[in-house]
Amino acid sequence: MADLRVNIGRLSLKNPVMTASGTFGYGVEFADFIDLSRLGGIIVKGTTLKAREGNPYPRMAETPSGMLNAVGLQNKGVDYFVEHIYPEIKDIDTHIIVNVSGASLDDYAETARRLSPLEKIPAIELNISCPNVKEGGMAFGTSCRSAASVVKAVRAVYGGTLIVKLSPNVTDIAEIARAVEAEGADAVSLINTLLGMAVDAERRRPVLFTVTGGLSGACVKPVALRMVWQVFHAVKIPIVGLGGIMNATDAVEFLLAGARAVEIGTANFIDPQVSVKVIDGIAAYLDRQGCRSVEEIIGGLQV
Amino acid sequence: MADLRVNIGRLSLKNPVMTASGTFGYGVEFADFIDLSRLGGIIVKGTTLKAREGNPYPRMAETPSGMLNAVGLQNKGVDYFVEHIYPEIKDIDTHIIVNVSGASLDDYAETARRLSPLEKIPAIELNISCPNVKEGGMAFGTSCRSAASVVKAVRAVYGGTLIVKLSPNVTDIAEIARAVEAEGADAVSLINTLLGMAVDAERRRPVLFTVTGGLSGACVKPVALRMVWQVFHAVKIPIVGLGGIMNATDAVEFLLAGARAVEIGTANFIDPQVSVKVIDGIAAYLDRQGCRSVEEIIGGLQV
Amino acid sequence: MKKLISDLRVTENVALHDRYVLLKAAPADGTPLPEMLPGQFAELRVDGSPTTFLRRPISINYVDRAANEVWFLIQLVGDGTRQLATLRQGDTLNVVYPLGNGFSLPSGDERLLLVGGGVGTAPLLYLGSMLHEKEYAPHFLLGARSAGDVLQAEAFRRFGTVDITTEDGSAGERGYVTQHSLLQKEHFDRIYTCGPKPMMVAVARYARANGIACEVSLENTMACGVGACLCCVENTRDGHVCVCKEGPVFNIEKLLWQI
Amino acid sequence: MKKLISDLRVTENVALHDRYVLLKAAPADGTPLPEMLPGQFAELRVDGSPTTFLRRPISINYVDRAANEVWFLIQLVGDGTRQLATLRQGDTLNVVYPLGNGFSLPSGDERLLLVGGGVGTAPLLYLGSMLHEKEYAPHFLLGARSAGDVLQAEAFRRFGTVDITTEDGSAGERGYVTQHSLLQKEHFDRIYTCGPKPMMVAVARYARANGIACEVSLENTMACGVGACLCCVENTRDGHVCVCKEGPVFNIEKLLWQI
Repeated sequence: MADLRVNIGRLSLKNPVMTASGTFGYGVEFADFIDLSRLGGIIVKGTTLKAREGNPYPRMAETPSGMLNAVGLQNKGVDYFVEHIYPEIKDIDTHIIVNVSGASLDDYAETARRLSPLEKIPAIELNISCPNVKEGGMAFGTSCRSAASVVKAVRAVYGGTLIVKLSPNVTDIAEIARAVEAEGADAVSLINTLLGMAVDAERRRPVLFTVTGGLSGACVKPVALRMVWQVFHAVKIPIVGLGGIMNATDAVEFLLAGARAVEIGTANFIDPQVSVKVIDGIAAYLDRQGCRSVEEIIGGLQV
Repeated sequence: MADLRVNIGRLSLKNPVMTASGTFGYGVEFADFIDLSRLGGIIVKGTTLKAREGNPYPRMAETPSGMLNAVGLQNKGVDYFVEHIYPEIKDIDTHIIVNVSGASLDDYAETARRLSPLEKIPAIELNISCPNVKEGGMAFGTSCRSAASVVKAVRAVYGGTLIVKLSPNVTDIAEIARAVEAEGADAVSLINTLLGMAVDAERRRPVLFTVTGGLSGACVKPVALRMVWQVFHAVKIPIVGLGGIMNATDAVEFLLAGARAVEIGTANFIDPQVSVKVIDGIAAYLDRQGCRSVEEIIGGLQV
Repeated sequence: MKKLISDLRVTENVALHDRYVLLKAAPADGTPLPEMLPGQFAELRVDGSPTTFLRRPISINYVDRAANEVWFLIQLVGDGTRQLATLRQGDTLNVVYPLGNGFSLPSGDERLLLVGGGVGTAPLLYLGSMLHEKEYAPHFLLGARSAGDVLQAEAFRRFGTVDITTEDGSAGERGYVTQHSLLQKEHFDRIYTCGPKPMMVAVARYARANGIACEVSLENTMACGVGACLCCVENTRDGHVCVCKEGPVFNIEKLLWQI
Repeated sequence: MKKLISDLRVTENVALHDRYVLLKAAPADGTPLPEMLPGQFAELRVDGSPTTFLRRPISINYVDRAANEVWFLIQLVGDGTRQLATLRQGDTLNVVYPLGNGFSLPSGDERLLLVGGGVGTAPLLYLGSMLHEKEYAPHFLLGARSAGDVLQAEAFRRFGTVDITTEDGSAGERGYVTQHSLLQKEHFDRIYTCGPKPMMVAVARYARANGIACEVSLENTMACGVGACLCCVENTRDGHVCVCKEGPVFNIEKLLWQI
């Protein structure tokens, strides 16, 4: 069987399949369905310096081949995570990565600083692209200058592997990727959700309390693949690809387009076992294609 | 029955439903399926100053709830249109609007100038957002300055109703809309296709010859609705909404979000009669809601 | 309680009037059904509906241990539920279950009132059967728009006394459940309710006014069903909590309803 | 020729081996089928496949005027065609048809060779029946990977002589159609061909080398089917033209193939 190991900076994953922040809780929610230790990594829920109640209900709308969400970074804050959640998950035999959001540079930096001592958290994913809160970071993620400033502030206090999650709601995602690479990001992950909206025609109202929300699911895959391809030709740091991956074939498409690892997000809602099926499916694909290692197909698109 | 008439600048439509450029040919291709005179308007194929062969095959890929296309503005040029196509379609009893693309400001202006004498072409749709050709206009549509410059150049030589079709592949579509409004655009239409990509995993190749293409269909509706909503709060000129409209309910959602008219695009491929079904469905909706005129619901979203 | 994802085989599809179907299903591999508590629900995968992307949360209507069957009572509201309604005997139904928390069972000698509205009566059948098993004599009060919307009345009668109200008076007393004469005549120690929110609010108000313990089962648009996506929140004394994980059953004292 | 969009009712679904189905369908409202030319195709709407968005272009395999039935021979390649293969008698099949241009029929006394490969033999059955009706004696040369892929051989024999080649020799002569001994022994005045592109190129090369008139029926990924979207282009002496509208049948002299 092919070698599935990949490295994201100094972080070596047993396979390229991780679960995406906000779609897999803290992992334990899925422990009844799969062996969590099979995963390449688990990226836990968006965490902020202070606790957040998130947005009022309704927070979700189903769309063609996808869904909109407007959760708004509900979480109990980094200190609660460190004291109460970390002890519960630290012994899961895979990499636990924390997704970090903030309303200011100091928020980001201080949250990252408080996570850095945690031995079993080898990396954080910097969310500069949450579309669902005014101060949710998307503002940071839509200009090179602000994106660079967040990475610079966090890099100064955080020594672990720093993955920066990019927003697709931009004119040129490649230039944002170059900007965060220049400030010392170890990797970029993309795409976060596309900003969308749903309307209830009969009631003449928005479906979501916040009117707009983040679009995810199979429908966004073509946009995500394109952006991974663009960023692959713009930066040297590893790319973690996500956006509408529903099965192993989708995951392979991202690897071929240049992603070194992938995140499974919305698909977890439809099949709580999809992540391990994707791992097995990638292995089967590599064997079928006569590849000895997943490395052989990363960025291997023939054009 | 409710009054369906709407005005786009000085152009008055018998109803708010038009067919989108590149999805309805020159109208005649659909004459066997519907009574073309029932349409609010027909926006014909992208036309350029000189003939274009377009991109090599393959030009199309099916995606979840949508499709990618990379036609690349294949057309016989504006002079051929004026001499050979216009005479064939000028007597269709609805507004014929020509979608205009170009590689330079002069291209746009000269093409518009040659269309302006045509009595039965009361408006043009300026395509500054085609993602499928290097000089296809998307470059023009992704910065305020260049978008404004195209509109200024065309406005100087074109006296008819000028609709500017905006690209969704931008960080802030509202600022682009404001820029073209400032240069005298009579209306904006949005969204053009989202730039996407499809990969053939087994063959390890892109599906499209051009690698990337324009994403359309039901999958893009949430993004399109959001952008219409944003632009509605940014400009005073009318908005023509499009992007994933598959039925009358979808069309009503765009009207509620602020569109004064809509374009039916990719849906024509699946149901060649969908455009008239949308007209009938909007009328039925208005009656059901007790509205005397479609005007009552335009921008009528209750938030 | 361990959650499962498993393929069930539809054993029967019973059309109830024109807007509801009762799906009966058993594990395809013949294994015994897992333990399930009244009030818990399942996430049903919808196959073959191009406009449906997510699973549909459906409460557990009844568990027939003898037949190893679980029942789902489904109201046809959108494309997803309409697609589920097309399932026929022998078709596969993939479910994730059991999810959420059930109703808390009474202790000692309590008089129990189960109030359901519309399709919200679904979880009360399973609850009633459980209470009946424990030798309680539950009193069911079923509200509906009209006679055609009163569901499974016969099944309820097997487990206790049934009273009915309809808005148009076509069955039982005319009016809303909270207007039923029963509430004047009899006293109850505990109320379980599920149905449209306005109905549950009225029931909760009655319960609080009369110092009666009351649990409500909430419905909400859900994605994951396991507390991961945080989409289906209800605002409570503990802040926003997931209806799918902390609920769907809540004691009214936990909620922030104006009652 | 006027195009229609109409609901057909499936009258029969015949499984041909494991990778093909033959769908027979008639207008649901009983109206007579429209005029259709051999080589034309239909766009079939695919219902109930979440991963399928567009219609599927399927060539007209045969028209049974007596039964008012049109036949579609479908190879199961993806989710769309697999979904079509699940249609059963009585199911609705929505089609847009007839689309494109047919083969040009011979004039006078011509010896006709119809060469098909795999599922590409489909339009040749209808063409053969038409030629047979006009009292020609068409010669069919059917190529396939192996015996299991030789489709409708019996039906072809009703309209003319049938020769077969298979790559593995499990039926007829071993090899490719262009290697069949028939081509050494007999002379033809006109060739019609449909199948995998490499096969059609070889046939076209043979035709040109021997000065034989030849038409090929191209297959291409299509969206609209009526020449509106410009997705299914073939590069020709007239530049890019839509296979759906200017084709699918082309005279080889129109094409830019290296033959």
